[in-house]
Amino acid sequence: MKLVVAIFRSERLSAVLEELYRADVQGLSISRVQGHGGEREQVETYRGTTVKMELSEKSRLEICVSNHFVDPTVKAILKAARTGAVGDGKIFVLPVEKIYRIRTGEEDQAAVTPVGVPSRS
Amino acid sequence: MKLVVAIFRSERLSAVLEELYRADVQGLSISRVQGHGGEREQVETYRGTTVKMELSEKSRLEICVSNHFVDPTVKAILKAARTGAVGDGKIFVLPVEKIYRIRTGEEDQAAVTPVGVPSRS
Amino acid sequence: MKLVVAIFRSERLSAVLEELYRADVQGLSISRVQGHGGEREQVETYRGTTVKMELSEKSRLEICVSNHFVDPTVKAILKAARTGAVGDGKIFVLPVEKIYRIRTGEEDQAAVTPVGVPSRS
Amino acid sequence: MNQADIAWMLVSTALVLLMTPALAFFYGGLVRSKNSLNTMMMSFVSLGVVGVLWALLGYSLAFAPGGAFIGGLDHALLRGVNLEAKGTIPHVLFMCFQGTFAIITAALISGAIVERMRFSAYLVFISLWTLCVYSPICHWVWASDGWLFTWGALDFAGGTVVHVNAGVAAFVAAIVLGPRKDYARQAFLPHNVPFALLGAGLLWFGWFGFNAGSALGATPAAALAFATTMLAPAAALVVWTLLDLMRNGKITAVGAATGIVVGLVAITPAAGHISPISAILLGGIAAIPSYYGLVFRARTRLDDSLDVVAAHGVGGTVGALLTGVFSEKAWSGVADGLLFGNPGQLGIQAVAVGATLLYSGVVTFGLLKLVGVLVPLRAEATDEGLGMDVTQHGEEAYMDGEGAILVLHEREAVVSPALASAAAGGRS
Amino acid sequence: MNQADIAWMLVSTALVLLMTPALAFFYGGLVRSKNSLNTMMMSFVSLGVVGVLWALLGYSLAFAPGGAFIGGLDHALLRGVNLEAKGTIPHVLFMCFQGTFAIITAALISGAIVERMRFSAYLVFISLWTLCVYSPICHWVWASDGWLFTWGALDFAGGTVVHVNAGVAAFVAAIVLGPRKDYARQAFLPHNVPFALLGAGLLWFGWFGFNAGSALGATPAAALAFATTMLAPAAALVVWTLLDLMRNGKITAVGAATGIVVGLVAITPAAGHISPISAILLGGIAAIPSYYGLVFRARTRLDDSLDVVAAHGVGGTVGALLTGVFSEKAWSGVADGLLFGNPGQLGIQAVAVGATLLYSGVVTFGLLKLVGVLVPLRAEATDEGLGMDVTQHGEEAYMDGEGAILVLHEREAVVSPALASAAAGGRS
Amino acid sequence: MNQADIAWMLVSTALVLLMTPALAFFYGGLVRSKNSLNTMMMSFVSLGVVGVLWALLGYSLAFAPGGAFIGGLDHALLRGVNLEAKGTIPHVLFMCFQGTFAIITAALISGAIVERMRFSAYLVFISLWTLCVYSPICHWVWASDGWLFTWGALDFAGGTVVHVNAGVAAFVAAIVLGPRKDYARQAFLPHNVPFALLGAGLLWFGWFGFNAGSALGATPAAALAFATTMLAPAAALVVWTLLDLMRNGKITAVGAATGIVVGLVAITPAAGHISPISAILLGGIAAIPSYYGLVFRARTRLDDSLDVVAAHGVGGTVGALLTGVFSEKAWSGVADGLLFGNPGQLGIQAVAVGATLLYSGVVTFGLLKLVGVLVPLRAEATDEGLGMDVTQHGEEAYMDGEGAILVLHEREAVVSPALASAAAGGRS
Ligand SMILES: Nc1ncnc2c1ncn2[C@@H]1O[C@H](COP(=O)(O)OP(=O)(O)O)[C@@H](O)[C@H]1O
Ligand SMILES: Nc1ncnc2c1ncn2[C@@H]1O[C@H](COP(=O)(O)OP(=O)(O)O)[C@@H](O)[C@H]1O
Ligand SMILES: Nc1ncnc2c1ncn2[C@@H]1O[C@H](COP(=O)(O)OP(=O)(O)O)[C@@H](O)[C@H]1O
Repeated sequence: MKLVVAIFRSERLSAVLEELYRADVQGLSISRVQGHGGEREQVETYRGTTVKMELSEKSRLEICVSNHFVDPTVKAILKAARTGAVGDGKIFVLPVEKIYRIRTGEEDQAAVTPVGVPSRS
Repeated sequence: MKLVVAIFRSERLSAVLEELYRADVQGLSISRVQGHGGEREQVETYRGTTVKMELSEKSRLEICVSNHFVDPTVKAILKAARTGAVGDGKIFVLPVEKIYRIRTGEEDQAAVTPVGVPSRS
Repeated sequence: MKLVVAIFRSERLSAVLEELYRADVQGLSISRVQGHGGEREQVETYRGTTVKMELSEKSRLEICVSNHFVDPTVKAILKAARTGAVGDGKIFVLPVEKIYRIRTGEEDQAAVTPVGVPSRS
Repeated sequence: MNQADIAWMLVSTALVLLMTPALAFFYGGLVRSKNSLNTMMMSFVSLGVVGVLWALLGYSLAFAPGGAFIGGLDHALLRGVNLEAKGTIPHVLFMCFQGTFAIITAALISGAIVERMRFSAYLVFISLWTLCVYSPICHWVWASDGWLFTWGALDFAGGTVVHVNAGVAAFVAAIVLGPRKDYARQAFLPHNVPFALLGAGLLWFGWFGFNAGSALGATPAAALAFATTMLAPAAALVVWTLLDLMRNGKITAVGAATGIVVGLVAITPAAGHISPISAILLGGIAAIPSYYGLVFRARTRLDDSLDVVAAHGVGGTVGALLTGVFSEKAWSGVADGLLFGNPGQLGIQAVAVGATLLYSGVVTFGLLKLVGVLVPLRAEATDEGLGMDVTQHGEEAYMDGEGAILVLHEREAVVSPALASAAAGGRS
Repeated sequence: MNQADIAWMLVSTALVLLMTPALAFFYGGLVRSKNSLNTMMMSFVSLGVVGVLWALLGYSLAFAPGGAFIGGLDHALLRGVNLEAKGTIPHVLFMCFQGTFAIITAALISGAIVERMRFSAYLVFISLWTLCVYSPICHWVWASDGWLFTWGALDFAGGTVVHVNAGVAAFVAAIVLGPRKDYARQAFLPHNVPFALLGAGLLWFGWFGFNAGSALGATPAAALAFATTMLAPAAALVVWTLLDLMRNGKITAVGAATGIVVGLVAITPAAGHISPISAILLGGIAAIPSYYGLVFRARTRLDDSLDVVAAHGVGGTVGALLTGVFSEKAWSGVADGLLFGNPGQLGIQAVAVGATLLYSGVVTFGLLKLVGVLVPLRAEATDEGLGMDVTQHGEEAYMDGEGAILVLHEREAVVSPALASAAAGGRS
Repeated sequence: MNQADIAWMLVSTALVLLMTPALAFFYGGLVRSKNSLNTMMMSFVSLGVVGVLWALLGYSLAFAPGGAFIGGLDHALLRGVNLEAKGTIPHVLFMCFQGTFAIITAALISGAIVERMRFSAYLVFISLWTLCVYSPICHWVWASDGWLFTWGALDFAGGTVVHVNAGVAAFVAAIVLGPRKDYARQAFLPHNVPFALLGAGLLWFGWFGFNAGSALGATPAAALAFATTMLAPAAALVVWTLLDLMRNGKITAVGAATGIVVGLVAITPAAGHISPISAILLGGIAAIPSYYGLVFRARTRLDDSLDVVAAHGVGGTVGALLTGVFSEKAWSGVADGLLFGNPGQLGIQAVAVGATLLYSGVVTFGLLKLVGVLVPLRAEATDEGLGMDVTQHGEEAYMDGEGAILVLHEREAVVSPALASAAAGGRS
């Protein structure tokens, strides 16, 4: 099992979620981060103090999937999150040793299979 | 060493913290995420636009522990976070290669042992 | 490749970013977490209810780097984030299996090398 | 008619009307973010529901000629409420001024039952309460044939009518509704203290209309009421901060906001009856029982969530009694109090408070039980957990970023196709 | 001159001025956080730009003696606007009172084009619009030689001049600007509903100056306008919540805020012309077309972002027409409406609305096209994506924590050395 | 007595009182979120502390008959402050009106020392400052036996008494306290710009009471002061946005809020003395030195955190001097200025400013040193780092979600057992 972590533009979030849904990815968690990369920087001015905002708002997705689901997941994100301009973000795939579903205590594969949907994995 | 990541209902946060305390887990970090899973969805209406909120607020815990501490930690969370209804969340256990305590530069085991508490690991 | 996760005092964030820049680390993502550790706790009072805030605001950095970059990155953080008082935080290094740059689809090493900068790795 | 009086009463009425949105912020800032809209809406709907009901019926029950206990129906549907003089101002303006009092009194009660009461039940409740509790008590105290009025009870701007009345109704409502589901197991902290401060600031501002407007004209009496309304809360604020400092070593902002409101509540019945220097004393003294009332309440099982009882019930009672102590005919031309040789006044004040406690307590209890028969009073526990904003109103107070949101058009093609199919249940 | 009238008009003018910041919050709360300052600034700058232009020229065009269609230049640069009486108050105060109306009318339009219009284009547009559209229509209706005034059109406080006018300008502006880039593909949710409620509360408060101040004195007519301004929105709020309840099963806070504003808009032309009980009816009735107008609009391609058309255009039109229905000479001393035996009044009202629609629509269109020649009307799509606050104003509304921020001093050594070199491009 | 004057002065006093909560938001929005309550509280406590002290002693020192430099004790403890006429209004109302000025002046100073001053030290400081600095200067300028008054210095509503005075005190306080610990190494950005806009909007609203109320009646003079108070900030806002546009290419919201305040400050001394068209000029001109003052200050080591010096000190000085330039007897009936043939007036104005600078500067310095002996003036550096809200007040402004919170009942069983033992130190 793997944990796919994706950091990308917040404005692409809806698109990414749609695409993931098409790829049958059901469970995920989203948070907001501030990213620093090669993006266009914003200059802001407050009462005579000019500041350079080196950080830009990004969305961060965390999706735990079974191995053979990694590829479709990554592809879906790559497809939907891309705009082609600097600052599109990154995807990391991390190894996971164990997964639990809190509701049932189920482990691993079973823990990430949607409820009531015949497991395809 | 492992990193235990748990995503669960925010309303169970106090309970989980208590239970972790009982299990002698001292260090942890919390953030708020928005989750998408099989949960009940909320319909909201703003001036003629009806929207479906597919995301629900969850808490995300990150706890770095030495190997033999993984089990008690996971058990504590499973116990305290469960409500039995869909949307209870997930726990992931990831491998960790190295831990540092910033204050002292201590590494690994030493880095996650509470200060002034005789290490039991 | 590794994912360096660092949790430290928010007030050291600027210093850490500077130090990382000096160490040539370009890409990173920041989020805010609430940490629980051995820190000084705050007592707050609201209309006759006294509460103990066991959580303190921390910053969390996530930096994906190629292997030989792990050390400089960790060193930079250790140096800039330290104050010496309890609550300075932790750094975790996690293994990463795959990295993608969303903009180009580049993978791994190439994905974390800054644009237009001759890769030194 | 007197144009200067009209000018001042126009302003006063607008000021008192503003107090209800102000209360929405005072209360709304003190609850958790997931219940903030619900809390604010409890004040805002009062502007509509009570405002309309007051015009249609409530005003008549309170001020039309009737018996000692309730007014008649002569002014129902605003009959006879025209541009002719009532005192020195047009009758319709007097009706509006009084209406703003009815609106805020109903809204005050909500502080005791926020974060759990079903919104529809609340609506029915405040409608009935205005007609069955507020109008009669208002008649007792302020109509020329009301029994407390003829008896000589002093209530310049509504210490009993508004504050004791709302305080006891809040007490009863908190008991009937029961505590929030995690009460005493979890701390409920204010989600936006600046909003509470904003509310307190605007309340003070509006209260000048409430108290100085109760002189019903731009007279020296109004100036006196104005001065006491400025000084008493200032003194209450000072005493409150000192009590905070003694007890916790820290002066809190929630405390400051509360202290101001308590001072305002306490001066309300006394505003035009006492000297400015007495107002400083009254404000300072009144802070103490409310302060400790609030500390004590927090340790009980009584989940009077925003401490309406301690602030308005206790504050109003103390104010009403101290009116009987500090009243000075030399200033008001009306009556002396205990300190100025007329101990009997204190007794009358006590009776007025007692009668209000009794009547409001009993009838509020009955009304809540009645409403409970029609609609469950409480939201379901899971809804309470999710938050009243989403479950009762289908809204959230704050949103950041551009969430993953699906636009649903009823019975129409949905804009976002993939998630739409999910929505339609066609999951695979 | 009459001092009581002066007192009331001083207050009224201050109240109407407050409505523009209030509008900033009403609008600002309803947009996304990344555009909240931009939206608020669209109201705030009107205080400056329109305020100054009104004094220099607009007032003269509206109120100096002229023809049937526009005033003259006698009062340009405030010539002759002095402390002498205009009616019963100093002329300069009358000018200020009218100025606050010009300010808010321009700001109202912004609701249709927020989240995408370039700020500089907006500034030029409202400057021209005030002089070319607002001043003439104001002259028609309120100057003693204006054609609608002489013809007997009733508009107590600006139903056509302010609301129909702003509504149709908003309609045209929304069409010319085109929808936001993700319109209908993404839901745009309010980032801070409490701000919208605060705005609605302050708007109501200020509207007492708007309507009751339009009596131009502390008279019984002002008291009547006050009462109707209190009752109509209360009724609109009640009806709106019932419609919400019927349609979604939930009473929304955004709906409540909107309902209040619609009630206020609708009563504006009628305020001093109808009886209080008619005001309750008018407010209740007027809620309905605006409610459904808003629901309908959300399904069209018309991105009138904050529904200025449904609230002000529809609400103002309905109010202006109902003024012709409910007007009662017995109350106002002016004219009867349809229900009181004078059906002709309704016709006059319809003509006034129609003329405003036509003139404002056409000239607004022309002005926008003209401005578009000088400055592009819309921000670039990427700027729209990043948010107007950062791209148009170089600011963010909210910041938490101590971000990683670099202080830049122009052409000077930079404080934070490492990041500075990055800033200077010296990346390796 | 004149009832219309009473009506207007009741309103004015309420308006000026509202300015202090407004200031709390203007300032509170500009600081970092961790210090927002502390900043707001610095204004709010002034309502209590200065309000009470003014009644007890300050009013007497300022307005009781005395010498040229300070008043007597005849009105201490409000002796003789009754319902009899002072001018055309009750004496007690005059006392209240003046009290609201004392309150806000003290609060203004806080802008220079927020985010680091110990709260208890601040409380002691503003108490002493009100009595030792504000009351005497107020006496000089506004008491009929004050030396600047008899000498003919013009200060309609407090340009020197309030703004120059607070500005110089702020300057001294910023120097004595020293800069915040990360000053110039880190940018301190406003945490909530909408709050700053709300504050600016409410300040403008309240300022109509401040300036037009200073006519002490509902007179044409009040109308004039009203008009100038509407036009000068409008002009200042326009000029400020143009300066912003020229310098950064962007019109900022913080700038707009600041521009409004600067315009208000500058018109304060001149309000009833100059013509409306001069007010537009004065407002526009006054924006410039404050704008550049603020830009310049940001590059110095002077951590006048919220730029009280540039806004109030510079703005007040420029306004006081320009009063000597634009004054027009034809409008005010009082005195002409430089432009109208009386250059001497400018000299008198300069002396008034100079005397205020000197006295306020020296005494403020002495008082701060004195307070510093009793209580350390600054919070500890770690407390400053953690935030003043938590460390000085034991509160946080904003909370989301239901954190992991432990309810502690003093000396009682604790609700949440596990964490409780941790709290008690029994960690293993
Ligand atoms: N090495 C990294 N570790 C963590 N996050 C990163 C890393 N590199 C980039 N990011 C995140 O991705 C975002 C875009 O990265 P950037 O390098 O500017 O884009 P691109 O991949 O298009 O060159 C950044 O804002 C940051 O949030
Ligand atoms: N595969 C996943 N990766 C990351 N987070 C997940 C995943 N699946 C579920 N979650 C998180 O857990 C929450 C509950 O998941 P859900 O599948 O609805 O519950 P249950 O486990 O009870 O079936 C989601 O809101 C989401 O935050
Ligand atoms: N085991 C852990 N897993 C995750 N986060 C931790 C862990 N231990 C500490 N932290 C984070 O580090 C912060 C400081 O930790 P603490 O143990 O108090 O400091 P120190 O390392 O100086 O002893 C905590 O607030 C928390 O955010």
